[in-house]
Amino acid sequence: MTSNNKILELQNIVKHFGGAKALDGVSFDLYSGEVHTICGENGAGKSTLIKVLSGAHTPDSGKIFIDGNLVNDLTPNEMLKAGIATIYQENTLFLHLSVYENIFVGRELTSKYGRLDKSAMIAEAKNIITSLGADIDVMDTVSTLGGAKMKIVEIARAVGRKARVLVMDEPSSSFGNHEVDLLFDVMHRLRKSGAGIIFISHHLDEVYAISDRVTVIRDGQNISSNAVGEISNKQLIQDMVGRNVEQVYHHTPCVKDHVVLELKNASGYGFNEANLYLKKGEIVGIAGLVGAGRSELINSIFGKYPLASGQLSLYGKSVSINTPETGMKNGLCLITEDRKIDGLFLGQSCNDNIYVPLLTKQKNLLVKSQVQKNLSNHYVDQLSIKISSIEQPVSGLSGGNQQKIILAKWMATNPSIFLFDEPTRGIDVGAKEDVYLELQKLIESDKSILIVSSEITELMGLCDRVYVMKAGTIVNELVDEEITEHNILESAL
Amino acid sequence: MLNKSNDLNEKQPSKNDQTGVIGAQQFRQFLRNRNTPLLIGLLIYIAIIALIEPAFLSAYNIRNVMLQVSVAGIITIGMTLMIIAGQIDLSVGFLVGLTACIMAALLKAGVPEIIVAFSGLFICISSQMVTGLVVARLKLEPFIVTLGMMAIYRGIALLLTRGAEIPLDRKFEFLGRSRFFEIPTPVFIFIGLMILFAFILSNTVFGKQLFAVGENNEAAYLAGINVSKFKIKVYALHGLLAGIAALILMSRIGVGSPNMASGLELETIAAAVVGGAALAGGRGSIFGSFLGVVFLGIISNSMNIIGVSTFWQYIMLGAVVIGAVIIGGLNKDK
Amino acid sequence: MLNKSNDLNEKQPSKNDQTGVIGAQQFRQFLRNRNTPLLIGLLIYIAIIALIEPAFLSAYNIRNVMLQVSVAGIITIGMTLMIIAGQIDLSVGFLVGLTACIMAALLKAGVPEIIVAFSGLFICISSQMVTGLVVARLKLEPFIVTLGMMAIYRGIALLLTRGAEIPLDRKFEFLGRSRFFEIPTPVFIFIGLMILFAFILSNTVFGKQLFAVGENNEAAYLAGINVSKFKIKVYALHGLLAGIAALILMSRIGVGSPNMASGLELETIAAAVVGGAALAGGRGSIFGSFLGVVFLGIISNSMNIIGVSTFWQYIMLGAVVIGAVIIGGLNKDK
Amino acid sequence: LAEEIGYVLAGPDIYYATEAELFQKLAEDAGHTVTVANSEYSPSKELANVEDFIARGVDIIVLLSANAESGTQAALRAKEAGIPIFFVAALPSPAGYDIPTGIVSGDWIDMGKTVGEYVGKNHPGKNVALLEGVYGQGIAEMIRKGFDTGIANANGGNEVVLANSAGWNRKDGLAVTQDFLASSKEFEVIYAMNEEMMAGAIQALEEAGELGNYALFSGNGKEIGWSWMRDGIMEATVANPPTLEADLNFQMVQAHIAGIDYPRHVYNIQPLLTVDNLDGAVPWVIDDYLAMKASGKLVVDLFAQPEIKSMEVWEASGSSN
Ligand SMILES: Nc1ncnc2c1ncn2[C@@H]1O[C@H](COP(=O)(O)OP(=O)(O)OP(=O)(O)O)[C@@H](O)[C@H]1O
Ligand SMILES: Nc1ncnc2c1ncn2[C@@H]1O[C@H](COP(=O)(O)OP(=O)(O)OP(=O)(O)O)[C@@H](O)[C@H]1O
Ligand SMILES: [Mg+2]
Ligand SMILES: [Mg+2]
Repeated sequence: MTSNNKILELQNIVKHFGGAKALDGVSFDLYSGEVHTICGENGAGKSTLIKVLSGAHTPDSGKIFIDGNLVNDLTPNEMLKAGIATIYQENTLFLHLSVYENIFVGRELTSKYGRLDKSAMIAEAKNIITSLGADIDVMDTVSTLGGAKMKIVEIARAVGRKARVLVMDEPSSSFGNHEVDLLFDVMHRLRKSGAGIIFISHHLDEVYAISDRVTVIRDGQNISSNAVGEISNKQLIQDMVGRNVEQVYHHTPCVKDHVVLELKNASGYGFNEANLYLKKGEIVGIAGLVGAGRSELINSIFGKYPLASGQLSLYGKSVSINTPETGMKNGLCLITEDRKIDGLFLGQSCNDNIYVPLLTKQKNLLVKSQVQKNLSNHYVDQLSIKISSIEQPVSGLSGGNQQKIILAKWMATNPSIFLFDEPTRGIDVGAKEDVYLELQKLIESDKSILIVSSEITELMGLCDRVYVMKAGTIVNELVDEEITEHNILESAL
Repeated sequence: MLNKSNDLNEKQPSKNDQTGVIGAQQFRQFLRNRNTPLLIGLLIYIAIIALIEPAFLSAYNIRNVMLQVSVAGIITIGMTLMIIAGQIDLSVGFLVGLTACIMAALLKAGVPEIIVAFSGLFICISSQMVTGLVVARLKLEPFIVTLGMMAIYRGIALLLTRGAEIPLDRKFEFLGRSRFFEIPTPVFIFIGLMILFAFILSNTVFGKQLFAVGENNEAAYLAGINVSKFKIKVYALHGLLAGIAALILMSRIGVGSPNMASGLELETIAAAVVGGAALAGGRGSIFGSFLGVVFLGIISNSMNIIGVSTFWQYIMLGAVVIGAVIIGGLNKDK
Repeated sequence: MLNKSNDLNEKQPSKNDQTGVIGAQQFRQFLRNRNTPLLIGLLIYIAIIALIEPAFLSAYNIRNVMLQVSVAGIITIGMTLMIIAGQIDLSVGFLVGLTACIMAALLKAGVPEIIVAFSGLFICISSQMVTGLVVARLKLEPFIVTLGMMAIYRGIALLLTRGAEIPLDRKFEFLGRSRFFEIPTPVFIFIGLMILFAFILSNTVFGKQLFAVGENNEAAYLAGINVSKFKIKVYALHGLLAGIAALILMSRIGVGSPNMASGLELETIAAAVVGGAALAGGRGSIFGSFLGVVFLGIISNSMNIIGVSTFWQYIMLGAVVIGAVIIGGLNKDK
Repeated sequence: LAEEIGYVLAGPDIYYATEAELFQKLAEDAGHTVTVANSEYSPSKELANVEDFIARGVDIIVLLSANAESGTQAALRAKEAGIPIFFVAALPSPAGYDIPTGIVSGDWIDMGKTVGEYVGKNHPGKNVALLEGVYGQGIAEMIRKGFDTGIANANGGNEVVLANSAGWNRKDGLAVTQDFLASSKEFEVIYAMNEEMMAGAIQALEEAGELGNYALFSGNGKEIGWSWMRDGIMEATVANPPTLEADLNFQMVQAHIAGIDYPRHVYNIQPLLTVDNLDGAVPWVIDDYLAMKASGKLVVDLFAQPEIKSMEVWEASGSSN
């Protein structure tokens, strides 16, 4: 489908943040009708590159051509006008505004005398949402939607601009298979109509399924650029992380016989009559479609929301956990779905971020800074977090590295039960391997893990058992060999 | 009129926007509206005061209260825009004072009224634009920048007047003292501006973008809105409204004095917040602010009318402000 | 002392934390420090005033300035804690006034000094805890709640005193008027509290949690911090500091009067922000606030010393506040 | 003849509070009702308070204005509404001198002149530091004008080397005096326009170990000033008791209600007080004042006061140095 019509070209883009170089002369181009994917490990500079393209960041040097013409005024406004629409990695929605208002922000439709034409906007918004195959009321306020639906609204907003270039920075990281399929449909349609698409994803199967070309960048430099058929999975990973990753999933079962966590007939906000258990040394997955209530379930176990009814027991003793504080006291930890909203202290240093949960656990009123630093450095090494110094504010880290800071912060509290909500969201393959190795070490030291993931291969590769949720209820339980994509999807749909 | 602009400004999700049927549905919407508890509270308050002292509802006093409220009311419109845009302005009280002093000095020097009036508007608009420029371009906190501006305006006004008042000698009486159909001109202007801005907020691109910019600067910028230019525009509008308020206030009191509007900044912020505006930006309504400014504005009048020591008015004021935001907060959760 | 607490409170990235060598590295760190431009600005200002009028740097005047600054300084410590926690307090000025009025009334009624002092602290702590409770539990904006509280304190104080002052008749002089080694007691208390809180902020669990809560409420809650209890604790500490300030101020002036500390709320907020605190929460330092409060505090004194009209002090104040935040903002971007 | 009276007070201040309290007491004893509203020094609030009383339909308004010009505008509204309005402890703007129904005011020019002449005579050649009141009311300006005239009349060669507003209050009196002491200007006389500011000044001197090295003068003659004079700390003050002023004001209102002719404008009684004539000083404390009156030691008669026919024009003087 790729034409010979080059719509976009970036030449030698350089971008620094303070002293750190994020882009070191990256070049990139895009033809009409093409899906061109950018791959690279966390912090490679993918998001920075597309932010330069969208006008969000001003490059230090380098040139951008559209249809062969040099672009001088690099602002979001100009780039949008030039037909480049971007879906950013992090949410850029207006939570208090309705879906249709979000879709039309910055390009509101008016009728006579500059008066807003609400009915036209509502009608068109409905069309776009329907064409995306989504079930969202355009009058709803965005804050009432879950993470995946928000992403769909962002996609709708970009698609609605009828842009010639659509840039998508990890649009699928909060999606399940169903949503990914819908997304691909849309991408195919746009491609057919002649638009060019820049796609970023850490899911290599997605990359192979949709791309025409793959460009790999590492440490802010071009590494390779190939048609998708000409590069093997292994080579792609090698290009990205600079080493061989033989086996991503490392799972040797270590299940012991005691049940450490059990939920009986538990109902709460977003789920009902849930029964589940978790054994010492076990990794149990929770699968389901977006909006199935998985997040609510594990948030409630940790104490973020109270249980409406039912019973939670730890080590055979019934407990009542109504706040995260008591959750932690009972040896639990929760890694939440949205790191920006409720995971990180963006303005604070990595060092301070990692230490926060430990503050509530320590008896001593004083904090020894050397102890704190040693601890941070330990986890930075162990999880290969890419930072210039532990005193760097986390706001300047790439998405994947931010996620690792969160992992570090909870590992440091040494809980016995880990509750993970999409723990590897946005993490690159190489780093995923690090994380999975850590999980293995955790179960080997008798920790137990409950993991919510929309990535079925991840659940297949990691879990001893998987519960499948559908519309707030646990509908199936799969063990060992039963954990297959087919079985999971069959119960979830 | 009330119910109309009420609907116009509603930012809550409401799925029935298209329906035109008046009846049960409208009534249910009315009950769900954030401004409803405030409106009910205000009516109860008025009823109680009127029971104690019927003169409170005399035509004279209603006119009197509306007149007293109109200056704060006009500034509250501007403050509501500012707050929705995520801004705040502590300088407006002394800016109004300074502008009035300058206008009074010009009048004294024999400059024609019409030129004086336009100079006043010009001063307010341009000062606010400078503040807006500093805040928007340098990404500074408006709270602290406008606090600094407040001190500067105050200093200039004091230096200019040497602490005294400058009398107008009966010039410039039209704006503050004339009436149409028994209704004082300032009240006309106040209500007219309220309706105009209620319309602007819900029916124009400017209005929509105001909420977007206030809620999420960064996202608005990425959506192609020139955020700093937009903010400067909001400051300019706020300045224009402050200028109109300065003209009316000066005309009403008959003097230009540095302190003549001090305290108005906090009163108008309180009125907007009582009316449902969120200081974090992205939320607020003109009708809510109207209720807020009327509620706060009648407190002092009602205390005087029922003959209670004025010191009670502070306690009443504090109670109304806190009560309103508590009730607003409870309502929000539902 | 200055340089020490400077390091203690530094929240900027710095790669060379481990090294203990004093020299070039330390100097480079000092240049990168957010407080450095402010410190340099302050020194330049002092130098200019001293050139115009050498008496500005006389031992008498330095003691004099420190004494004048100490009440605002103590409140600024509390305000800095509040701002770091993402809070703000507009009520503190009138709370101090009200507390002083109540204490003066108790003294007049013959209650022993020590009991009066403890009642004063109790009033401040408990009032602030009530405000904190309302703000934290009902998730309301502190700006507006404390604005309401300000009106209430003001009203109560005015009702209590009927608008006049209550003299202490030379009771309670120790705190405000005594000296040790030629240094007035309030200055000792002020500096002591600054050092204490600089230490608390950077070396204790409370200090670390303060920054976490201020930066991201929700994440702090999920990290096991009981956020509303924590906030109430911050309000209580702020109340305690306000109580100490009230004791000193009352003792110094020798009367309890409703307005005796009005305006202090804005002055202390300005001082903290000039010193690098961010109203959005999560940022601030005690040393920065110290520089801020001293800078703002010497403006009026320096104007009086060089014999410039007091009206100029407002302009100077505004210029310093805006200048400081502009320079702070430029520095941030690098 | 019970009347409803609206009393508009300039702001929270001990002087004003005393005025209102005694007036209210006298009026209520006479069967009237009095509602006191406080303007907090704000011109718009003052106007609103007057308007509210008009709306309420009171029979008489007493205005203690902090703002000469805007107070006059407010008075005009009352007059237009046909409600008699009396000024107390304040003057209208010179141009609006005819608007109020009646006026009792301090003779501020004379207060300043009295002190100025005393200083010129007893401390010739000495430099003076002034703690002035709030600028803009006209009061501080007139006292200053009188003081300048006084030292000129006495021809002692005195000069005012430092002058600043200390806002009528003790806190600013303290800070401004501290700053004066730190400045390199030489002075040996301090004149604070009221006792509150003087209290601050005395404290500053005490702390600097300088008490006794300066000749001190204040205004208004509050009791605390009497004790300073007895202790030899202060030399003199000019009495301007709010009690007496309120009494004159009340008598004027009573005369108006009764339809009797009365002098439209009188001054408060303002003798120079020194340690030698403290026996006859008029108390501020209301009970003491009433007791003194009851004992016959004090006779206050509106009709014995000379009627004033015109007022001085004053110039704003805030930045005089
Ligand atoms: N605002 C910023 N301030 C400072 N440094 C930044 C900022 N944004 C990005 N960086 C740095 O630039 C580099 C590239 O980051 P970028 O976000 O582009 O990575 P990425 O390839 O998108 O990674 P990920 O897959 O984790 O999203 C990283 O080292 C990051 O720390
Ligand atoms: N703040 C909210 N207000 C109203 N409804 C919500 C809110 N958050 C989530 N929901 C709804 O609760 C249900 C469960 O959503 P949730 O996102 O937890 O599911 P999930 O299985 O974790 O899927 P996801 O992968 O999207 O996280 C959905 O129907 C969602 O729309
Ligand atoms: Mg990225
Ligand atoms: Mg989820």
